[in-house]
Amino acid sequence: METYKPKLVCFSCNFGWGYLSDAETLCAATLNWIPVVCSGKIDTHHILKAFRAGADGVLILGCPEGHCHFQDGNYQTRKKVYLIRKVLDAFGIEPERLAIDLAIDPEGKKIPQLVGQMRNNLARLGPVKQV
Amino acid sequence: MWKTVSAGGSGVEPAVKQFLPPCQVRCPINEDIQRTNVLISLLPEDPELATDGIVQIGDYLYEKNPFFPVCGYVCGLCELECNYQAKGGAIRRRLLKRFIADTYIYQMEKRDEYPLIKNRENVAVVGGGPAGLMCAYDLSKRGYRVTIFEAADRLGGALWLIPRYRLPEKVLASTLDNLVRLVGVDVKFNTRIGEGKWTLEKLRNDGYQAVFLAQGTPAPRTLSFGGKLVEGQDLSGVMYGQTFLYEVSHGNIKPNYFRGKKVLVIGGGNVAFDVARTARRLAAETTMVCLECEDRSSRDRVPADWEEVRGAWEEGIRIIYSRGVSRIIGTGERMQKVECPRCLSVFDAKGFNPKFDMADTLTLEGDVLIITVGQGPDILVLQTDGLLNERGQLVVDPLTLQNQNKEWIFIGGDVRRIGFMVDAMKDGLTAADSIERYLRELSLREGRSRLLESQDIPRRRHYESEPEILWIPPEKRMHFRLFERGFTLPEAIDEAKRCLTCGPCISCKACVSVGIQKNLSGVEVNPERCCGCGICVSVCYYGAAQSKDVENKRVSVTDSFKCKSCGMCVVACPSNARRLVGDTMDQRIEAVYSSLGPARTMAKETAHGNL
Amino acid sequence: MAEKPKVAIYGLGACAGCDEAVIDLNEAILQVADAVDIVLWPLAMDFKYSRIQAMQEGEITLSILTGSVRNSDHQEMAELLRKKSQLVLAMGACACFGGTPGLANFRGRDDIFNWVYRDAPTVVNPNGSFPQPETDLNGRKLTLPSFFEHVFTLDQVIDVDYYLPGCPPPPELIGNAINVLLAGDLPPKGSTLAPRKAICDTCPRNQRKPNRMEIKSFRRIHEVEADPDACFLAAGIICMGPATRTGCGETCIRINVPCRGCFGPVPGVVGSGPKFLSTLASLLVVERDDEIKEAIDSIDDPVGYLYRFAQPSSILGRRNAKKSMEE
Amino acid sequence: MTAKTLTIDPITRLEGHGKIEIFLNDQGDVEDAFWQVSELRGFERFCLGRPAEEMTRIVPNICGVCPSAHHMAATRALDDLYDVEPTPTAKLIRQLEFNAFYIEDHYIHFFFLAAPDFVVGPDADPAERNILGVIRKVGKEVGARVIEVRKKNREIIRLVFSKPPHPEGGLPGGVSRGITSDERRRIKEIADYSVEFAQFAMGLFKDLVLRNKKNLDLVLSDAYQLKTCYMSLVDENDKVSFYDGTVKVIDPGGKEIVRFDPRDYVEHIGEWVEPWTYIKMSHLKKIGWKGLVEGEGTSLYRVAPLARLNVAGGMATPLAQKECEQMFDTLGGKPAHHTLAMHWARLICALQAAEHNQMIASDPLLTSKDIRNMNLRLKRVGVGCVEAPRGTLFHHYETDDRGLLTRVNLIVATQNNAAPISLSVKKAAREFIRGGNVKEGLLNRVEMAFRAYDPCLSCATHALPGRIPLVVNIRDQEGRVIRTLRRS
Repeated sequence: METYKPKLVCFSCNFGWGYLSDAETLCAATLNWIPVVCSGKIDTHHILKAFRAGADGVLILGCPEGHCHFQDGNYQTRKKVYLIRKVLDAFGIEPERLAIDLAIDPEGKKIPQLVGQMRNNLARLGPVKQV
Repeated sequence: MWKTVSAGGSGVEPAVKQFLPPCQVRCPINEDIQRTNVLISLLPEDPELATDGIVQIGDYLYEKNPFFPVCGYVCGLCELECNYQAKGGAIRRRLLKRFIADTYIYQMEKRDEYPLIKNRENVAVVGGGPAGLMCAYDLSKRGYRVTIFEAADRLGGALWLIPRYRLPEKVLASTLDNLVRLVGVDVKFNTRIGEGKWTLEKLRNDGYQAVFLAQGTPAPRTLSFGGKLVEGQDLSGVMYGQTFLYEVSHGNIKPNYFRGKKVLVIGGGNVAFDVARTARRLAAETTMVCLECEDRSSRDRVPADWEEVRGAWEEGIRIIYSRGVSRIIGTGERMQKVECPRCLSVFDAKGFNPKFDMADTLTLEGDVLIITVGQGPDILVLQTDGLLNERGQLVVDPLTLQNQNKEWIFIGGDVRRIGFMVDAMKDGLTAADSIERYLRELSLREGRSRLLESQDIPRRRHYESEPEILWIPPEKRMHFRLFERGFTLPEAIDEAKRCLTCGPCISCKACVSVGIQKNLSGVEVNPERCCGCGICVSVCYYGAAQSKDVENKRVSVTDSFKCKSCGMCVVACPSNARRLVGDTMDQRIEAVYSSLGPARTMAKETAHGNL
Repeated sequence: MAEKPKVAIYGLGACAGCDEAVIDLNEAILQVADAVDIVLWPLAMDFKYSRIQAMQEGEITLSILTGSVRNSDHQEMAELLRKKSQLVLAMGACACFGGTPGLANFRGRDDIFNWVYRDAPTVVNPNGSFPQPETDLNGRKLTLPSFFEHVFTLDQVIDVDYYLPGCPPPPELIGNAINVLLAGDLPPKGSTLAPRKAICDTCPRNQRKPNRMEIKSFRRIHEVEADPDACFLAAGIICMGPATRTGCGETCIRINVPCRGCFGPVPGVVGSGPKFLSTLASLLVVERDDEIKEAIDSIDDPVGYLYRFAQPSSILGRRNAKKSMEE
Repeated sequence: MTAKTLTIDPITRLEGHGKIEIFLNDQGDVEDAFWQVSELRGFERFCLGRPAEEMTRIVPNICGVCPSAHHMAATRALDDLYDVEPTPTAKLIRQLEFNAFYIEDHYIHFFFLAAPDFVVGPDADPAERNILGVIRKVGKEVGARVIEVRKKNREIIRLVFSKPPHPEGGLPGGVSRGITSDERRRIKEIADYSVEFAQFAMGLFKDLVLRNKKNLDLVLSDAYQLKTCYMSLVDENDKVSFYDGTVKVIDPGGKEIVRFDPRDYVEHIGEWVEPWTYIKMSHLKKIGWKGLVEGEGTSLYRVAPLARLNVAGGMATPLAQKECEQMFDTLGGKPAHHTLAMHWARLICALQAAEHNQMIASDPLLTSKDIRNMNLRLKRVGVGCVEAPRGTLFHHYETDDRGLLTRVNLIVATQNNAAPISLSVKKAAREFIRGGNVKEGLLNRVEMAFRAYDPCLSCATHALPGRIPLVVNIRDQEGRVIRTLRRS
């Protein structure tokens, strides 16, 4: 049997994650990686469309609370994540398929790690069930 | 790898009206504070890896401000206007700059001279202080051949009066030396213009086609009371602050010089505090008499920086507020005591016009009295050269700094108006620009008047308090080595992160330089879609999204000067009436999503909703 | 005299409220009846399916279809009318976005059946019977149309030319749509025949809205005595107005209840639900981090507000009708 | 006409929402007949998790024909759920709207659906048997007046509760909006107009039916009688009540079986499930499901206008009471089992509604600002019951401690009538089909019985809309369709 490989989309804030590393290197190390200027720019439909497009999970990496370059963009995203999880739940998608981590990692070394971890979690959940 | 992708500046064309962060508005030379703060905040935490970045930031700062290492020790003007001040303490920009400087001064010495082609006119600069040097620096980079005529045997002028415990000699000396070295300025020391053969006319005859006069204010102001000179200033034990500091800086005063002595310092400005704290370090029992009051919210407050005041009282200096000095009483040749009537108010509608309650007079005894109530220019020289009007005032156009009697003479720095170091530097820059315009026969005034407007503080939920001031405890700092510790790399990064980056992106572009985004985007409002719900206004942290009434309906607009393109309004707008122009996130998302493979039960995307 | 244009009005999975709205044209309905030949309108008049069946393709000038698609009957009727019509207008929230019944997509078919026919307190069902597509009664077969797992919008099943949203659309917009579509000077295909901006544009309360809205927590409509002049959202009462196309006449707001979004998204927004989720989250301001969850939880049942009328057309809710039906 | 010559219509399946299957035995006689409802939407389930107070804004979608009934039942259920008594003004405003809805609904039904049978005649060309035929016969101005009375009463609905096809604004303990004195004047005008119209309609009915022997015979004929129990809401004086009251049930002989608080409906009403239809068959639970049988001992009951008049001691308003007495005199006393008398009873109910609105319009409390009782106390279970135009309607909600729905049960007017309708169908089929021959009148007979009930299938299954497009399939013993009849 073919082993199930979960598809994970990872958004990360450039101001907190990997700004000291070469984007190409990081990109090669992290599949489906979408660096953004601020996690606050991630809109609800971006996340929902990821699931629509076949993602099994979405990981958002933002700056630590209070350290947003744009004041409170990470906080905005955190609120959205709470709400979107409720929406996902209603659609039969496990809320934990949407994760958010607010920390700082200038080198971006943790990005592939966190992605790997979450992919393992997703593998345990299995593919998204149809509603 | 830390790198600034584009070496270029923040690239703001001087506009008639411009928004800037308040710190940059306050800074006379409008240093790119926000940009460099952001760059510092993005430094790697590993000191070795950070060095490159620090040097790049230093190079960047140096371009505009070759004095920045000195500023990093002595100038915190920008902090006075920092929006953060009211919310937990100003960003310690001075220390951030000092942090860069502490690494950069070594780099500075290694730098090659600018490859400048000096094929333009000769220009003479009189006075090698901040104003003169700045003018020389700027003109040299523009290709003029500049000669500085310095009366003393070293450059720097009044900068040398700054006590060493605030500004190490190494930093000052290196800054001065490298400045003239890097841009190739010729300096004639011990040359006092107006003395002997050195007249301004002679300079002109020698081929200097323009002269920038910035000889500073070498003459201390004498103490007066009620419009009359206070007698007894010639008594033994009475001296002037500038003279005192000059002697100290030249090493002419021995340690513990004042041991067992009571020193009275009159004055409430920064220089007075320098004097008092220097005296204290020379072991004096020091008392300050300030005309102004202690209440920092009052108009009559002490003009010195709060840090100076705090430093003084920490160091055991007694500060007596709201007292003038009406009499100096001596015993024989020696001064013995002063009489200090209570000052009721310093300013009135006309300006400086102190009122006293003579009935409430305090008598202070002392061995030494140091008068530090200001300084003035050497009027004699200016008079000789005919630069004054009949009332003895300099005739200078404040916009161009051109003398109105002799169009080839430009005057700036303290000699024109006493100010901070960086005010003098600004005059130097202004003069340089005027001189170029004059020599190129361009209009001296056109396009020079600029209105700078400060950005308001961005709204956010939490503001962090300022870091602890890193001062050595008073009992351990009674010497002339630095009493303030600089930031470590992690401290600098943290403090730089605290910066709210109030200013507009266009005057910063730090993120573009380091590749966090490829280009600045802008927010565009589609008036066809905007329903005026005002949600964008509610979520904008910068006051950029605004609503206005058009024909009794609300619509939203974006003030592009204030907008930081953070996209919060775009996300919050329920009508998709706002969009980021030039932003590539959506393309990236599109590309990633389409690479995910067959989409989950894709329904036909219908035209509905798009029309 | 030229032949009158033929018009069909037909409800699929609909409540007939849209038909009632057509009747609400009142006197004007008589003018419409004069100007057109209504070939099909089950609610108001007798009709002949066979007549529709016998028609040429495109013989009907305009078919106005209301309701969503929930079973095979709806699908077949929609397909038949599409074939016979030059223009199809999807009318009402159900046809345009799935409507309130689309909320059923959050629940499986079995869930509904189990409750309705087994678990509801009034059910008497000793035999454990459930309605069946085919029932054998002593060798005789009775059939029922099969109930799809999903509620579909009309345009997920057939090609739709124009849209007129609302629950129901106001009579004025219905009259206007009929006039526009029969006049021959057609708007671009895919157009929604309603104003293009959101409700705030026309809301009488918009001018009195505070410049900056900050919501500490949301309150439900029964918990507050809403100020009849003030913006609901600013008072922390969920109002879908900013995310909803206007044209309804703000009838709900005028009787002091907040908008629920029956006019669907404004042009350029796919799914007003997700978009408004971002809005609500953005407006919510709490001081302490640990209060965020509590504040978010003050939105009881976000899904019920955000997807009230549009689940089947939403990003995650929409399904490919053909594929789902095969399943 | 023999069965073998009939062809199968290929589009039969498209007949959406209700159909009738008649099976013949070897002799060509009716073996069995089934009325099937083919829709289901599942409101009870997808409302779960929603805040209870949102129900007033969701349930109107059950049916666009009688949305006000569902809206009002939901509002009353919320009162109960939050244990709150609406303010007197709120109650007046709600009743005002509900009466306005009664008026427009009953008249639309009468003139569009019932009148053609009596005016144009049951045997006339179906193409003529519609409102246009009626207008041709009685004059254009009648059509205009019908439109007018509907328009005016829907104006009241719009004023109070937003869109008539989707009312909003009912809140636990009150309503969202009050009435101004300017509006009261307009309401008064409309109420006056409605009473006047009601009397005009009553006169028209008498001209058409009572003074026309053929029609009267039709109403009184045995074929249109069905002996069932009856259920309705009555007020404390045992009078017909629309907005609230006690549920009263009588047996076919007119004897009171039970009178119960609507909150106890579960004890009294059972819903029987058959695999061949989506509609459930309501019956009296305590008697038990006896199948589709009429007469003594049946557990089947009927609701709607005639049931109201049968059950109640009388009408709540004077003019309506007079008409009610006249009706029972004509029909030979209470209870009347004449299905076609539903129309008459309907006009009497509309008259009561109009009279009641006249009173409300003059009530000083109508314009009070006291429209909400905010003293809410969530008790987690609430039952709302109103007497909807098509019969007694129950909404039953249960919630968690935040007031989010955990259980929803709805008993809808037409559902109450489902078994009697099936019975009527079977009865008609048996009478009209003999030896494989289908008499021409079958469809009319079935149709007229149907129309009398004014069944609303979207309500009944919380499913699909409107009045029933009727299809009758007649099948032979092999189950092959030998004939399809439809209203066309």
